[in-house]
Amino acid sequence: MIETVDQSDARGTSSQKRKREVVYVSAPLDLRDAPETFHTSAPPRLRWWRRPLLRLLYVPAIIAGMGITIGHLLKNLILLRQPTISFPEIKPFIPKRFRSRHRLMQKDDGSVRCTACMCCATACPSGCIYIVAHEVEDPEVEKAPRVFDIDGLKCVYCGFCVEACPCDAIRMDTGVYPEAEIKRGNFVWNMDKLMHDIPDNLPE
Amino acid sequence: MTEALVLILRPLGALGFFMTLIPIMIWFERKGCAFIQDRVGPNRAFIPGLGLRLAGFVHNLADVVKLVTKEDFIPAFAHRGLYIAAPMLSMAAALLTYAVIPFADDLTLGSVTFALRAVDTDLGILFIFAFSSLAVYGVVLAGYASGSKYPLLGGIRGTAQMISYEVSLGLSVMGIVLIFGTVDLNEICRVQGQLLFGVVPKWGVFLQPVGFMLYLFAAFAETNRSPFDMVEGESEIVGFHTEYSGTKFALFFMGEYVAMAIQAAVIVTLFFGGWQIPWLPTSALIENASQVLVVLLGAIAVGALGFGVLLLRFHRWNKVRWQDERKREGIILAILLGFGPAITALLGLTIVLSTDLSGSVPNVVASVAQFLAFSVKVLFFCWVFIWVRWTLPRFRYDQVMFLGWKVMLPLGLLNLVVTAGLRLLWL
Amino acid sequence: MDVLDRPEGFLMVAAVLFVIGVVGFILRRNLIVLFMCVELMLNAVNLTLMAVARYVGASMEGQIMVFLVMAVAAAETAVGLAVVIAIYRKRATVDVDDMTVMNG
Amino acid sequence: MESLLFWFFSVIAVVSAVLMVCFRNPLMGALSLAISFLATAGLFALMTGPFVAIMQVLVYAGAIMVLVIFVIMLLRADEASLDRERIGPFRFALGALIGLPFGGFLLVAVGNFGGKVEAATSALPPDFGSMKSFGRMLFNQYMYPFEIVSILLLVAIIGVVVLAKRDF
Repeated sequence: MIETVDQSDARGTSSQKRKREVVYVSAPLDLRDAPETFHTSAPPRLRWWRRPLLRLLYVPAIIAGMGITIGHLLKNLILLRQPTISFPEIKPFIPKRFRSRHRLMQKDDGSVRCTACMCCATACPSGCIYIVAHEVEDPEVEKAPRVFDIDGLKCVYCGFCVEACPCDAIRMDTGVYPEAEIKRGNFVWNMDKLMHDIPDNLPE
Repeated sequence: MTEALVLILRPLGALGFFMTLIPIMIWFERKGCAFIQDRVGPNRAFIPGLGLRLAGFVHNLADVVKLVTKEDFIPAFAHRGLYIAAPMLSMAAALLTYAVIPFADDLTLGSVTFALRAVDTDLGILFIFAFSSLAVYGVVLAGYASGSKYPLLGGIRGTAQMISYEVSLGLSVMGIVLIFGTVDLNEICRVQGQLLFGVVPKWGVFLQPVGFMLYLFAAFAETNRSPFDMVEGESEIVGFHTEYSGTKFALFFMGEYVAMAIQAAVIVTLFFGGWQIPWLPTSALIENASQVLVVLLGAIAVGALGFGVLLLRFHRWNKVRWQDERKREGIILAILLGFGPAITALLGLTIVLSTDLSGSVPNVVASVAQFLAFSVKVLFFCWVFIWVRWTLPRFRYDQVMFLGWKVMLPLGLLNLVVTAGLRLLWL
Repeated sequence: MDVLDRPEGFLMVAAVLFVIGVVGFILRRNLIVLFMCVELMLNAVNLTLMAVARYVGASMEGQIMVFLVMAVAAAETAVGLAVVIAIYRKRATVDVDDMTVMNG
Repeated sequence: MESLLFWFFSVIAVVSAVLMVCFRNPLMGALSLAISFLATAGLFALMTGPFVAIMQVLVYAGAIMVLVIFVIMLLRADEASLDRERIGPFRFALGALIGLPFGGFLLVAVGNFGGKVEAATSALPPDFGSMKSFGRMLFNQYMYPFEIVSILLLVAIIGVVVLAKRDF
């Protein structure tokens, strides 16, 4: 475990190779066997006369770095090549399959297409969908949601609810992503908001 | 009467110059660092009603409102009196030093000649050193009075740094003093109007390159700017003003910026000819006043035109619609600050070309030209302070001390000895 | 008569400062405060030197003496404070009453 | 106007010197001493010694007092000795016993000064106290004292380094 190493000078090529005896201990298994003082494998320090003077002063490196920064500044100031966009005024491009805020689909008569089967709430990994069902008169379906809340702060936008829905009642294609609110309660979207507070011209 | 007016106006003018530099530098800092980092920077704060944003300049106002209306909090264990006095001391020490910096050559109006600086004294650099050395009190007292051990350590650290670099600061200037044979800043500026080998202006930076580098680094350390901003180092090391908030913190902040502006002015005065326009001494400026005025107005016209075009390009690039108030503001600003001044300058140009200047007007023109040259240089060095901050990483504390005592002090001594030897050989 | 035409005003201020320094030196026990009292006395002497040279001899030798005294005071402070730090390291106190090693 | 300045500076100098003795907290004492030094710098300037005044600010207020405060903060000695240091009646009596006669003697001596010595007021050369004449005098007539002081400073530097490095 204890080995004695001849450590030559850091530059190796110098004619005077000073031999120092350094005791290296990689991992003392038994501390009783370890010597009282031991060196960890720190890199050998260059003596000050061996260090390049210019590097000691840092000046060329500083000037090079300042060139880089002023280059960025001039590029941005004159050529206007900033990747940043002014967000609220300019919206970023949102791809078609981006999973954005949910919407609930409607039937032709305007009532909600959801049948309160609870598939989405079951599939939801974060438990953000809260449904209360009630019976409806419609002969086609047994029941419909009376309350359909999604907590936007819990939602992880995984899209499992969309996959799970058997009747294509919930979709995540609005292109809306939640903006800032001043109350947490405002992030709980109710059925009305999910059905009607959506952009126009979305696919049916 | 005139004397009294001059006596009041000179300090006020100088004070106004350096106080105006504060918001400009803060704006430089914000917008400059944003552009260096490929960001847009602040552009949200606006004046309600007017909708003016001024490309982030209004953020200064917003900051002032925020800092002034904040709770004036004093920690429970703080030493009340010192806690309140420390930021004032910091600001006062920074503000005392502007007094001896000349803005232009002596101006002759009729039969009266007066120096264009706040206090007409020949103490020069010594005055600046004496009062900037008092700035340490602000740091040390803030650290002590906060009644908390981390600011105390920060204060000790900052004090040690400032004391250490004051030595290098003084040493690096001694070479300049040796060469020019005076400590009066106005005299130093005047000597720098001569030519070296008939080609290069006799600026301090050409005569004392090593001294200039040392002074620059020491000035960074002295004003606690990056890369020597251990005193602040908000992210990894606790500084002396951790316990400060509100107006008191604002005073520290402004004190730092004033100190920076004054250091920039001192660098310009010592090493870059001060108010000297290269190759144009004051007498030549006065003799050719009308040409100077033409060139000045032309430069203003071209600069304003470029500025206006830049503003318009910015707003086109921003892709904002006409209904957006920012678009309107951009166009209004481009007209007000860009095309308007350009046209006015061109009109003035035609007037100047058709008339002869007489009386003391040429002297005033020369002074204005020199003042503009001085301002441009000072603004550039203010920018250098910011530029370096957003380029270099912060030094570790032991590296700061190493650099101060083991690199800069010996280099400064060597520079002094070599300068003295060369001076002996030449004379 | 104007105060500034005669040296007495300055000399009295110097005397008062010197006495304050002496009294403080006797009264206080904190080593650092003792140092400051010595500095105060040096300062009073500086004032005297300046005043007498300026008003009696009309010479600048007083100013030169003051300059040299300042340099000496700086050296004295540096050494003195180093001694204070050394004592504090050794004994963890700067109270002169605790320094009784020489009592035997 | 200028004699008003004289009173202003001397009152500040004396009062802050008294405060320096009276403050139990050495840091406050050091601060008031710094103020006293600044006021003394004003007095120097009134005696047509602008260079000395500036050096007073630079050396005393800017370097020496900062060093003292630095050491005070480094040692945190204020808290250690604050509760112990009380000026007892015996010490107070001793101070008064020495201070009062001494001060009285000095003041009487200074008061008699005017009767004994003629003040040369009017004949000051125009460049009295200016940097140029000061430097010329210092580096011609007083070259050797200057050099000796520089050697003293060197000795002080070495001594301080030795004192600080050595472990007692």
